[in-house]
Amino acid sequence: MLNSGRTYLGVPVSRPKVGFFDFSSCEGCQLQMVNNESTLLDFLALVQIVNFREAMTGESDDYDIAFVEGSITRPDEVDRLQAIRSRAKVLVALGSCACFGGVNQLKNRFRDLPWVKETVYGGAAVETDVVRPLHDVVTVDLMIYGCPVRKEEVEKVVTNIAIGKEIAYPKYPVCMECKANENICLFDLGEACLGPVTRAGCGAWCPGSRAGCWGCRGPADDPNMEQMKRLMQERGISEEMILDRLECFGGFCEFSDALRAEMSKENP
Amino acid sequence: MLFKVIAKEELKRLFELLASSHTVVGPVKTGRDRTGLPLYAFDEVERFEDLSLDYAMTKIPAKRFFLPYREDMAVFEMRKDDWNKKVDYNMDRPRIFFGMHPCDINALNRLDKVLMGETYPMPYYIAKRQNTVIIGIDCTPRPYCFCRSMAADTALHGFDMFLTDIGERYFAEILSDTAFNFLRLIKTAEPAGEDHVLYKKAAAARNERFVTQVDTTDLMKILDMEFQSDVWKQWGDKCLSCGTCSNVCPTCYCYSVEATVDLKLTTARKTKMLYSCNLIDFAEVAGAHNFRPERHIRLKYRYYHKHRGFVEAYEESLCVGCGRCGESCLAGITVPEVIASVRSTL
Amino acid sequence: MSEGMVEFRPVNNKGLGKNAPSAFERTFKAEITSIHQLTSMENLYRMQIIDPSERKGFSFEPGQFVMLELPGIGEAPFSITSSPLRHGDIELCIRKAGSLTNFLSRVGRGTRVGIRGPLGTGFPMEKMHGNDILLIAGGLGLAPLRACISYAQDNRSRFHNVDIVYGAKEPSQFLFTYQYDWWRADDIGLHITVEKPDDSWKGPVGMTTGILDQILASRGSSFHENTYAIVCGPPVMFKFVCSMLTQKNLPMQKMFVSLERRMQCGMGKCCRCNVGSTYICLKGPVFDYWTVMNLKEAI
Amino acid sequence: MKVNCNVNVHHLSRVEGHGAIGITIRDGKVERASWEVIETPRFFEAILSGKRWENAPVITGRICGICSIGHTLASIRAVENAFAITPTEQTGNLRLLLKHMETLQSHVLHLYFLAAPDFLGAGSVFPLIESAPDVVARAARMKLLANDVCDCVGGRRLHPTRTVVGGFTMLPEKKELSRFRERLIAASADLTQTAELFTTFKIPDFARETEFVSLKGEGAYPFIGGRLISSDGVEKEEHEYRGMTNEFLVSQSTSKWARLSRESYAVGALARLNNNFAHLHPAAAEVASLFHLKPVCHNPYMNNIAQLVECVHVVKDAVRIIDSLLDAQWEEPKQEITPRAGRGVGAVEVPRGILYHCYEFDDSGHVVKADCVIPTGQNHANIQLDLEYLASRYASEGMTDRDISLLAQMLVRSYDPCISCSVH
Ligand SMILES: Cc1cc2nc3c(=O)[nH]c(=O)nc-3n(C[C@H](O)[C@H](O)[C@H](O)COP(=O)(O)OP(=O)(O)OC[C@H]3O[C@@H](n4cnc5c(N)ncnc54)[C@H](O)[C@@H]3O)c2cc1C
Ligand code: SF4
Ligand code: SF4
Ligand code: SF4
Repeated sequence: MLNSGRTYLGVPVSRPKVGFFDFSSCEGCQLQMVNNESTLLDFLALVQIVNFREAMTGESDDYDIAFVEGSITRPDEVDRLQAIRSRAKVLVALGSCACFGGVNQLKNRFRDLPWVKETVYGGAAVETDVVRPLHDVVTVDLMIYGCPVRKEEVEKVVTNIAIGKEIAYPKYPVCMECKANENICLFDLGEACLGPVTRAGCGAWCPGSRAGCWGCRGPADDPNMEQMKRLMQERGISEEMILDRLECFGGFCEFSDALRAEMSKENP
Repeated sequence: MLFKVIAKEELKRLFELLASSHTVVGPVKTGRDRTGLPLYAFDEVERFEDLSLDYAMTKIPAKRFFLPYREDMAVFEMRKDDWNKKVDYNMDRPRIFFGMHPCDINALNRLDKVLMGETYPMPYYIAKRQNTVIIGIDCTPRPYCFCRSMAADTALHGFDMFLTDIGERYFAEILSDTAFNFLRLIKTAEPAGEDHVLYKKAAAARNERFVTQVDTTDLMKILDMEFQSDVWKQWGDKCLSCGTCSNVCPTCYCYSVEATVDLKLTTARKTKMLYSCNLIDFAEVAGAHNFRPERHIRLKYRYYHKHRGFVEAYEESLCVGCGRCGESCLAGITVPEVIASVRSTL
Repeated sequence: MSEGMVEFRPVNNKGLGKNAPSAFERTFKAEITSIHQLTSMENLYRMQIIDPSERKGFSFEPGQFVMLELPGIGEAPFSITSSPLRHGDIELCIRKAGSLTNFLSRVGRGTRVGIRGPLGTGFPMEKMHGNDILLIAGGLGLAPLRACISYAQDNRSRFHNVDIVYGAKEPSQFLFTYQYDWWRADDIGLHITVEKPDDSWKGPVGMTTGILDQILASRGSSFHENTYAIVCGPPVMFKFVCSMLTQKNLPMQKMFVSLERRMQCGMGKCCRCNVGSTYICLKGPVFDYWTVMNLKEAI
Repeated sequence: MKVNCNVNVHHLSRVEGHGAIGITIRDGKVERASWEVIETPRFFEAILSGKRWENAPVITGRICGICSIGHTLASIRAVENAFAITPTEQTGNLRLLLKHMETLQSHVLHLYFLAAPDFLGAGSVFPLIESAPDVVARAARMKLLANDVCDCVGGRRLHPTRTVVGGFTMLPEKKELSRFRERLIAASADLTQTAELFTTFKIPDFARETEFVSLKGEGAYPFIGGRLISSDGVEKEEHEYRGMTNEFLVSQSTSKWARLSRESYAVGALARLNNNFAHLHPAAAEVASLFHLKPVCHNPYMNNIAQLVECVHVVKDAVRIIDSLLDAQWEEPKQEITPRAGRGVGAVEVPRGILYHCYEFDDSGHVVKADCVIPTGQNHANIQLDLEYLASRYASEGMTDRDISLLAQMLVRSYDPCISCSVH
């Protein structure tokens, strides 16, 4: 990685060349980077952007860090991702699509690709595969969770990479941040929330708006899913609603698949 | 102790006088819960009308005005290969707390023991504690309150003035000259015999409303004996390890520290955030060794710290019986039930 | 000030004692004066408190620790491994284990770090005067014991037998090898063992307990009357060692161990190091074995 | 006469999503002029099938990161129409405010970060940070304002959290709204300077007659719901949107195409402006006149200017909305929802043109069938025809391949296409 000429505590600070790449996604996570109005200049001093199709013309195959957004849904995407992997020293999965498949993976639940294609495109020939997160295809070095990602978190990751500090994520769930922000608990309002099992780091974005968490950041370390289900049921929240949230962004697929199977056993 | 009685409209006047020159914090309504009952929180208040002095219980305790959830402990100015550490206790003006219940006052008193004690008193806390004038107010016990069991139902110190509603007037106990000077700003009267009667009546009526009890007899010993009891596992199965109990607890003070560098690389911060012993990495050390890897062990630790260790050190428990943790716990883990379950395994 | 105005009360910042609020975030700035690689994982950092009067005033006991801070990177506890006679010239032996320690392995001489301390309890060396001492270390546990060894060297005449039993996983993991001859020259018995020998290893193989057994066998039956033991290493190790010593009748109050827990403040506030409700940072890290036995979930 | 030309732009940059341009001219004959969309489809319509109504806005908001607010609002409107819910005036105002700010942030992003580099001869906005810092700072300032309002009203600038079927989960603080009012008023200066900057740009002189489709303004410049209109005189109800779009599949694209009275039609700022010029705020109309922009303008490059005009309009209108919100007493943020069987359409003018969401529900409120028609999808055919025309016209004027390539890219960029969105 390029030396920026700067030092931090005497240790040289690198100015990595970074590229932003996108696969099947809404490109919102990249947009969050452009949404950096107030900090964009400092951000650009830390990294050298060599590839960012959404914002610039010109591309380069020489980069240290690849921020990759989106999930993998077509064979050509596999090839492109592998090429990116082979060039990047660090590959960062940016956002829920890249980390878990995101909302795109909801189509996997049908386990019937021809039907899915037929529904949208009629008989036309359209290529599509089962939706996969990046780590299903290549080695991913870092994940930045969220739908969308929080720019503060991306900035922190980039700062840490530049100065060579390790990156750590909260292991605890969203409730911690929610309480610290003094939000009214959604369950007090009679709503559902996945905050107790979802990895924190978003600052309890949704509960802060009195909207329940949908688990876009995936599970916290060792989530108590059994109790989560139990407490939702005790409060009259339907299994379907729990399932809706668990499966929405793909982070909980292990649990949502099990729940779906359980439910279809109950009412086939 | 000095006593005065204050007509209700005079209290409003006092509030307005104080609010004109100070930051005043007090209970306010923030919304309604699913059953239509109001929800309360402490917040800055500018108008007396916004204050809900007859509040039931705030979800979040008063602690955050003394121990903020997040607070910078130090800011470093990074210069070329050198740095300068600046410590600010993050309190630059006095604050008046208008309407704190006895449990919250007692919680501060208990926190004082650790945070303002002999060894390494904590200046961040002291700065806020010393510069907050506390006007206490009596409460109507809720079904889940068990402060009486924890000897925290009345506050004997740790406030400047305490108000009891005796109908038309407030009965005021005055503990500090600050409060005494406040009262010189408004009309007050010496309590008459009738006021004493009314006060005692109010206190008796309040006492009758305590329904939940926790038996603390020999609790220290029992906890030691039941260290390996299976009931902990049962509670542990329910626990979400979400930290809510600690966050809503007026006496939980554990914290974690995070070091960050800003994007410009010119400022670094050491930030403290209130933590919870129920969180998975509370006792995790480098190399991923976790001294308390299981939920029930962490949950148990919270009880041991509060009801055993603290008692050993300070002769009272680190729980004031406000019932908040049980009320907020989504898994329904309440102190009275946990302690009863531990006792009954005898 | 008008009537009814509340006066601001600044926090008393005078005095530097443990009881002054300002002692809480008091950091000494120190400069790293040398870095010495001990193994692939551990470095020895020598640092000096910059301000001369602060440096002079810095005194500690073997077994005590400091919080080492790198602004923006982190802060963590480390046992002081140098001789207590050296005051504000501090040596820390640090293993790469996480965020702070990895960054530390990249800094160079001249780097300025923050030091808070000394903190915690030390080994009661004076109490041991006139006795034999057994120092038993496993792995990185040698770091705090090195301060005891220095103490014993500096006060050699005050102790009878001084023996070190030191075990490492592999021969390449031994710390401070360059000092062994020097220790021996001061009539300190050094008994080292490895779990996994390599081709070049000629010494004993096995756990520290094996060697300890031999030493104890060579001592008379009244060894427990004039011996103190200092044990430092992974929890499993000191559990075995201490129970072995107990079996040989060494009183639990004469065995000292150093406990490791997560720490953020080192000053009895963050609760992270609590065992039961004992703050390891205040009441420890050095405890006698009896106290440890009475701490729930200590080992 | 340009005899041979070969332009191949595989991944068109500074647009949202993946699209490719190809132009081949051999012996003076345009052999190929094509606009290909190679984005991977994500099958949102299938994904929704069987899902409860509550999921629709959350999921479909993720069709597009740039206009997630627009998608969310269209989705909500479709659900509300299906369940026969009429939003309160307060909800309507807050939604429109949110919509305006999305329009502002998206237009500013497009004008400054995506389009302007072409006119200034730069590959991206990054070099401009050094060469024209005040220009970049101005753009950032306007975008920040728009985003801040979105955070405040919608809970989040991207994938809003507070917007739900029935209203909002939470209301902004009036104090904050009045602070934004000040900032919006102050933004006039930035808008004026933006207009001045754009007057210095040379907008290619190019026109091809086409049809423009948008919502029909009835009393106001339209953004959320209402009748549909085309510049060729077609008018329909919102729920008859299929009659407006007539989607069809083509082989060169994973996005569907659309047509109405002619082979293609256009949607977007220029279409809105062409169809609703009379409803523009006077200050916005004034900026339009600065560029001699008046209906019906057939120069697609002028879509940039139409966006600029709309920026002025939404800023002015946002102040009006805030004023009426500040005057009113806050009501409950959200209405109760009772699902029922039925079909609902939500048409919303998002930055790139008219967007339709249509859902059919069963009586328990589960989606039976979903359909989303994206503005860029509707523009694809028009872009294709423009490119063909461009190739045939400019090929004859002795330009280099590079010039043609740039013009073609600028043409496509003028539509501000949102490709991943169109292949949802
Ligand atoms: C009293 C005491 C003395 C110690 N002496 C030494 C020594 O001489 N040499 C040495 O190499 N190590 C020693 N350690 C362990 C050392 O503190 C950890 O290796 C260090 O904290 C790792 O920090 P990190 O930031 O690199 O790791 P991370 O895992 O990134 O840790 C982050 C934070 O967690 C805390 N933490 C993590 N691990 C530990 C741990 N094991 N103990 C306490 N807190 C921890 C720290 O506050 C640290 O800042 C000692 C620990 C204690 C408690
Ligand atoms: S709203 Fe959700 S995240 Fe917040 S405390 Fe309640 S359950 Fe936890
Ligand atoms: S609250 Fe939940 S859904 Fe919302 S951003 Fe955070 S993790 Fe994602
Ligand atoms: S009842 Fe719960 S919240 Fe209240 S003081 Fe006791 S432990 Fe804390």
